Amino acid sequence: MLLELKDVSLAYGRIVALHGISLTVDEGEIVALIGANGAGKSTTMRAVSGLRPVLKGSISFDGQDITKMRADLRVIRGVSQSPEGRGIFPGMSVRENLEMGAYTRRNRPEIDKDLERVFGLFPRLKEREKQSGGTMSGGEQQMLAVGRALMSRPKLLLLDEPSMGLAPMLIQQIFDIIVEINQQGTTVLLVEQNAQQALSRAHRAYVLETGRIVKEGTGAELLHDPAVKDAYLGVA
Amino acid sequence: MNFQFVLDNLAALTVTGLTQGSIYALVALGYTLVYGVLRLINFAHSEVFMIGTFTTTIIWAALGFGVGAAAPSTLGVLGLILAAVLAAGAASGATALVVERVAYRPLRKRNAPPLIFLISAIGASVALMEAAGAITNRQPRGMPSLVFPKVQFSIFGADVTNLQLGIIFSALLMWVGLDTFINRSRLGRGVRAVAQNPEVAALMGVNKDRVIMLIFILGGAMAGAASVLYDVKVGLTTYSVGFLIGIKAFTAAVLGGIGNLRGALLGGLLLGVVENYGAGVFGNQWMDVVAFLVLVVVLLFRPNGLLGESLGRARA
Amino acid sequence: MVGLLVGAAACAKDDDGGDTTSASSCDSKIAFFGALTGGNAQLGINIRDGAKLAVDEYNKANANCKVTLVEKDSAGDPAQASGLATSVVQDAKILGTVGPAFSGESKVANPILSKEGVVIITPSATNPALSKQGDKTFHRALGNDASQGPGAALYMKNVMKVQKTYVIDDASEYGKGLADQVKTTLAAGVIGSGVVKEQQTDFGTLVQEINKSGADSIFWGGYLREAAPFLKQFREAGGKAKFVAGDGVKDPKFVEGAGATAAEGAILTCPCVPPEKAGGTFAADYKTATGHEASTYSAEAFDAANILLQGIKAGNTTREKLETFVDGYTGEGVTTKFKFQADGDIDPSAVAVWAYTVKGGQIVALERTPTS
Amino acid sequence: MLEVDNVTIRFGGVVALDGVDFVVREGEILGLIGPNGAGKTTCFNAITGVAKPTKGAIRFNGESVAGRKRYKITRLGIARTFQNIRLFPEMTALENVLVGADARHKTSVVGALLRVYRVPVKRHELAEVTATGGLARLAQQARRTGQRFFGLSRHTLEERAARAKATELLRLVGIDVRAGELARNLSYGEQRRLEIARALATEPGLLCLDEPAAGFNPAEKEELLALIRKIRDTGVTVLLIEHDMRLVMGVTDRIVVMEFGKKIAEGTPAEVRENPKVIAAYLGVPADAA
Amino acid sequence: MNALLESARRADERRAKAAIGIRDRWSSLPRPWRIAVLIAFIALLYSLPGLDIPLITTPDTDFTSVLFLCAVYVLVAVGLNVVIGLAGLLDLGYIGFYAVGAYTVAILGSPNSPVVVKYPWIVCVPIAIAVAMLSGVILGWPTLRLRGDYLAIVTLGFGEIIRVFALNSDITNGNRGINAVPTPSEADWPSWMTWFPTIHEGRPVFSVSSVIGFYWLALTVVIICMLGVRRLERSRVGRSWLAIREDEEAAELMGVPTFKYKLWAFAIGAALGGLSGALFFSKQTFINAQGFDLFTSILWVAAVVIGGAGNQLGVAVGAILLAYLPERFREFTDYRLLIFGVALIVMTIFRPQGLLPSRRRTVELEDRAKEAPVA
Repeated sequence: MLLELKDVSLAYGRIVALHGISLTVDEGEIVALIGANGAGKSTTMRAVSGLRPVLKGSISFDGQDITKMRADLRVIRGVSQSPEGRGIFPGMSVRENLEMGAYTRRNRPEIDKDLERVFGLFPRLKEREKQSGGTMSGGEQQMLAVGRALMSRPKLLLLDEPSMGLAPMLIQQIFDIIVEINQQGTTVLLVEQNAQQALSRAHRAYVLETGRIVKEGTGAELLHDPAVKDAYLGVA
Repeated sequence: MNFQFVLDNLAALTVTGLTQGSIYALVALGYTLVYGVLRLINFAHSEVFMIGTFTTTIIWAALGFGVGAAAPSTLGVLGLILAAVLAAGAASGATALVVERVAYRPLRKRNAPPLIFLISAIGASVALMEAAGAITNRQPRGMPSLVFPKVQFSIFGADVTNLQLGIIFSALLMWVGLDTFINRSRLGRGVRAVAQNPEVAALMGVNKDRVIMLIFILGGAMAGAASVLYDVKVGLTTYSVGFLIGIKAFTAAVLGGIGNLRGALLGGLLLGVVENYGAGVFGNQWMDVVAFLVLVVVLLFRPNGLLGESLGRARA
Repeated sequence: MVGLLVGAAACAKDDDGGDTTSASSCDSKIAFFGALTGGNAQLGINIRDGAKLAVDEYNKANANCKVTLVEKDSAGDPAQASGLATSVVQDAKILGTVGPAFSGESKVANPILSKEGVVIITPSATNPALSKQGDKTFHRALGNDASQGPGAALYMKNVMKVQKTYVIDDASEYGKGLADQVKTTLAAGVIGSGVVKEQQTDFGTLVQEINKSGADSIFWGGYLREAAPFLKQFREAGGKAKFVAGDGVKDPKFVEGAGATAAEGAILTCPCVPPEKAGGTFAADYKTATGHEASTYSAEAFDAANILLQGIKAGNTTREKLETFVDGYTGEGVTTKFKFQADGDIDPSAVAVWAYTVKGGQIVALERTPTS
Repeated sequence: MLEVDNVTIRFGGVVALDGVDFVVREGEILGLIGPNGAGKTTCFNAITGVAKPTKGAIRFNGESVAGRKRYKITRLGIARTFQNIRLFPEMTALENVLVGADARHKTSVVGALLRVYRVPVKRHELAEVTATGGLARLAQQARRTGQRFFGLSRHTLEERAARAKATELLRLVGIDVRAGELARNLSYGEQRRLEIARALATEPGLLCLDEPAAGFNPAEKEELLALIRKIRDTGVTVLLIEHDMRLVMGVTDRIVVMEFGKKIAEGTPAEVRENPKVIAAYLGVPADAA
Repeated sequence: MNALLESARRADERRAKAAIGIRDRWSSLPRPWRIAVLIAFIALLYSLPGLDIPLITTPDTDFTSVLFLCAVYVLVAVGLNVVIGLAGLLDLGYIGFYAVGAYTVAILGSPNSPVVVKYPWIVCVPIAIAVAMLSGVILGWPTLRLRGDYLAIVTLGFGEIIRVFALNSDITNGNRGINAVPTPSEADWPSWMTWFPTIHEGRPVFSVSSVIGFYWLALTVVIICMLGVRRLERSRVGRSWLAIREDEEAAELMGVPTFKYKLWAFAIGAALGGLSGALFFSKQTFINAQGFDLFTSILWVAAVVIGGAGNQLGVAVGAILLAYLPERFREFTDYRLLIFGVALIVMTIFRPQGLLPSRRRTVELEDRAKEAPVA
């Protein structure tokens, strides 16, 4: 088991956003978290990457308890997140953004190799290497965010809404790349609003509602679950 | 009002202004770095500068060049200045770091609101200044005459001395060094990342605490270097020397666009020149008024300063 | 309820506030009023020690009827001065003050002291306006700035024989007043003038201008904080003109700040008498009593205290009587021959302006400046 | 009632809204849907004056919104809630609503300080404005006979009326028992409701709700549904951004669908549900269709 | 070390909670009781000069003068609290308004000012308040659009400009200053209180040597102003200020004319600052540019925040400490600012909410501390 959350609760101020979430991600999996806006998907991600202190419960990664570990140290352990809203550094060029992804690494040849790998996955980024991150279109920024997260050579890649704001063509593309990354050996935990896409690509998925996990199963099971259809498609 | 005087001496006033402005610019870098990353006016930075001015006198005295000592050879002078830059840079950097540790870090740990940081900063500033005042008995301290201004060349009728050249050149050199470090090195990239988006920077593996330590040390070292230039130029320091220069340097940082290294340089030089013109027109005693009025006017038309905010972001 | 408490308050004050005739002659006090702390403490300490010496000597001679010296530390801050003055007033045993030491605090404290008849003899506040405030108990044991200016100018003209003087002031009342008087006295000898600002540190432009003007001398109306860096920068830039300044610069810190080389030969005037030139055994006594050399204003403070003490000795143990005594006082002190005018200023003939110079890093007295 | 006329908004190089066109009719509930990042919230921002349209016009009851100060737009009669709750956390629930109610008040700063400007109170109003007991009741009795002469200060009158109104609104959204609690201490759901009450206190003609049901469980969503209907029934037109399809389909009269800053469809819920473009955009193309 | 700090902090938090408990009990008292206690407390304040309480009375300097200074500083703090505590605008140059008020009285009333017209004190003071208020509007109009930190530096500049102006302008007599600043005369004293001067040894109430009249005057003004500010606080005005402080954009979208209210806060703060300056220098009778330095201004801000910004009682306590402690412990004069600086740091670490915090801030700070990122 690569990642395990046990009974994790988390609050913003006095508002409890997660009520005891427990989930696991195995090595080599793509696991999706789906649910409505405000259900706690992104909050779960923030708990895993360490951006938010948890109130209760524990998180272990790769056999180690990381509940109280600082976010930057988790990156060194192999957790890398492409945050919600992409979080591109607007004042840095595309290349600098990618270099930021490799901030914790020192081995120059390896980094250069990974740069080539990312440019291979996203040829668009190669074209825009010198452009500043803030001036890129939404789709390009999304590619950059994913590429940047890959630059740290993560064991676990956290993707928060990778399809947000993308045209259907691009959504296809980005999910293809996610699968490709996964096949190259990176475990993926995915938060997605586009339930259809997410469930059809994921090995397993959890459904969140108001800070609780209400359902879990394989992607295919959930994709055909009438309750899920009802919640997401508005059709019973 | 004496516009004729300014027109007649425009070049001379510009050169003296640039000299003064170079020192402002170096001190402004410290404000800008800290503000860029922490959104915090480090009020105690003026005292970091003050510590540098005293360190310089101490190191010179320790090397046998107390007040009134005859200046050594040119090479010796350069050596003394270099030693002072190293010592003052280290002392100021260390002071800045102590301020960060004692006055700011505990508050950051508690996620205190900005106003509280400001009060703590004021406290640190007062404490440092008064401690220096108590130690020096509130008396000014002089230093040896090291550089004797000699006119090197004239430009548009302004005599430029070796002292002025040296100060402007050293300041530019320091600035280029810092700018290169921030924009080209890995650590510098980390600083910019934290400034632009601290959360995402953490997701990239940047240790925010270490970045904060780094910027306090860098800003402090710049103030230390500035304090040596100040000492060479003015030859006298007191415990309260930082207050006015600090306010001017902060004004310069805001003028150029706080959080912006290029802005600090531009703001510092511009402030130095403009207040010299203003002093020429209205009289010396109105110099500070001119400086502040320029700030207000600039902010009214460019609310984010001349070059805009944000560390390392080269946008208009 | 409020009224009742107030009544009590008023009664409490009665004990020491009202009439003073009943006070016996042997528990009189005089007060020192000035800075013992803060940035200007050194002058205040000089004055306090001078006054203390006088009181100690008096008490030794009159062991059966001692006078107490009360110390009121104003830190030189006018805002603190009013409360202190009020507390002086309320202690009916305090008949007179040595001080207030500085002009700023004097402007606040003198009206309060004077209104209740406390005799003021300042050994150091030289602002000419102080004697024009209408404070009837005010006396000044030395010349004011108005007497210093002509003294300095005459010294420049007649002794130093300078031809072309550049006059600089700092726009302060003290500095500008001094500079204006020098300008008036030197008249055509002034070839240029400039203004510096408080805490100015860079005098590049000014230095260039003076050097261009070909001045053979500079008169500085201002304080040492600006004078020291100015002179340093001026000498470093190769300026040769002689430097003359008033008592605002006469301090060892000026020499330290400017550097002994730069300061060498600078002429500093002061309406104060060099302690070592003071009459009698003052300088030696002071050294014995305090362990260090007498310095600026110590001798004046000694004289001021002595005038008050002589009055008390003569049985003038109320404020009114002491005031009458001091007003009519004529006598020789260690600094000069005292006689006060109606406005409290010392008689012009008694004003002693001295010229000092910097020699080998020390400020040494030269001579009394000419009076015409 | 509200016309959004060919509105385009650009931020730097990014086009957030691209020629959006729609109208909100008096008395209806209009749904605004689309995937995240489609420009719905930007649309709200344009309507309430937070974002300035690069091109196009927005008119409310025939009056152009452009160039008006934000608070004046509110006073025209447009109120909103926020996607990320933006209450005044250190103020009590009641105070939050009072801030909204103040939009309709006329007491000046001097008036609030001196409280001398007297407004004659009519007999039937007295009962309403002097809800507090004790001294006020005595004063009320004294005034019964001579209210024309004494009256109440405008401050007092408005303050009491506002309190009455605020309490009523809190009751409407169902959190009146929490009136004295600081907003930050309310639960998530209560905060969402408080935002609605605060917006209603400004007496809007048009209420813009930005994802009011985010984070709600089904039961809470049901209650919200009822609340929105109730609000509409009091005569307030509602513009609603929502993700929960069931909620949208259940409560709205018409729906506008957006994607990439463009309007891609408009119609009744039934029409929209059948629209293939909407299905593709909003529900996502099934992987196997590619 | 850390454990020690932690335990000290916890003990302090308990004390803070106890203080809040007292306040709760206080607000649950019946209204007549509260009024009675308040009146007794105010009577105590009025009679302080005569009580000569040991330990509290200042040994070296006149106690009534110190009380007067305290009252003036409280007035300053009340005004500054409107700007900082209520509206959330950081004003570092508040002393500028203080100076404007003081100089207006001096210039219009002193026989030694360069202006020819002479008005009695009672006329000068309202003019001084109006002029200070106007200066607040003039400063605020262009600058209140600026962001918080920029506002701080611009106000700092304003304070310095006023000082330099006072130092160099002819109308202020430059650094020479103006003496004989008018004081309230016996003629201003209501005739029905003629019994009053007789109890004070025949000295006029407002004479340089009898400070008690000034103290009572200042105290009365303070009480009136505090009540006035309280009225504003508890009206739509105070609510709007609070809303602006919390979330300016949301406030504006809820119909609050934010700029107008910020300007009002500035103007009211300026008026109170001007009034306190006028009061202080009426007693001082001499005014020059000394005493208007930025340093004092910054200390005032510190006192307000340390006392507990937003809570009138808190800021009053902060101001009193700032005025009283240096006078009481004169033996530490040389080190008092050093001690003050260290105290500021310690306070911000242990009591960021201030000595007497407003309840809102206490909760806010607790929650913020909980939300601090993982160490």
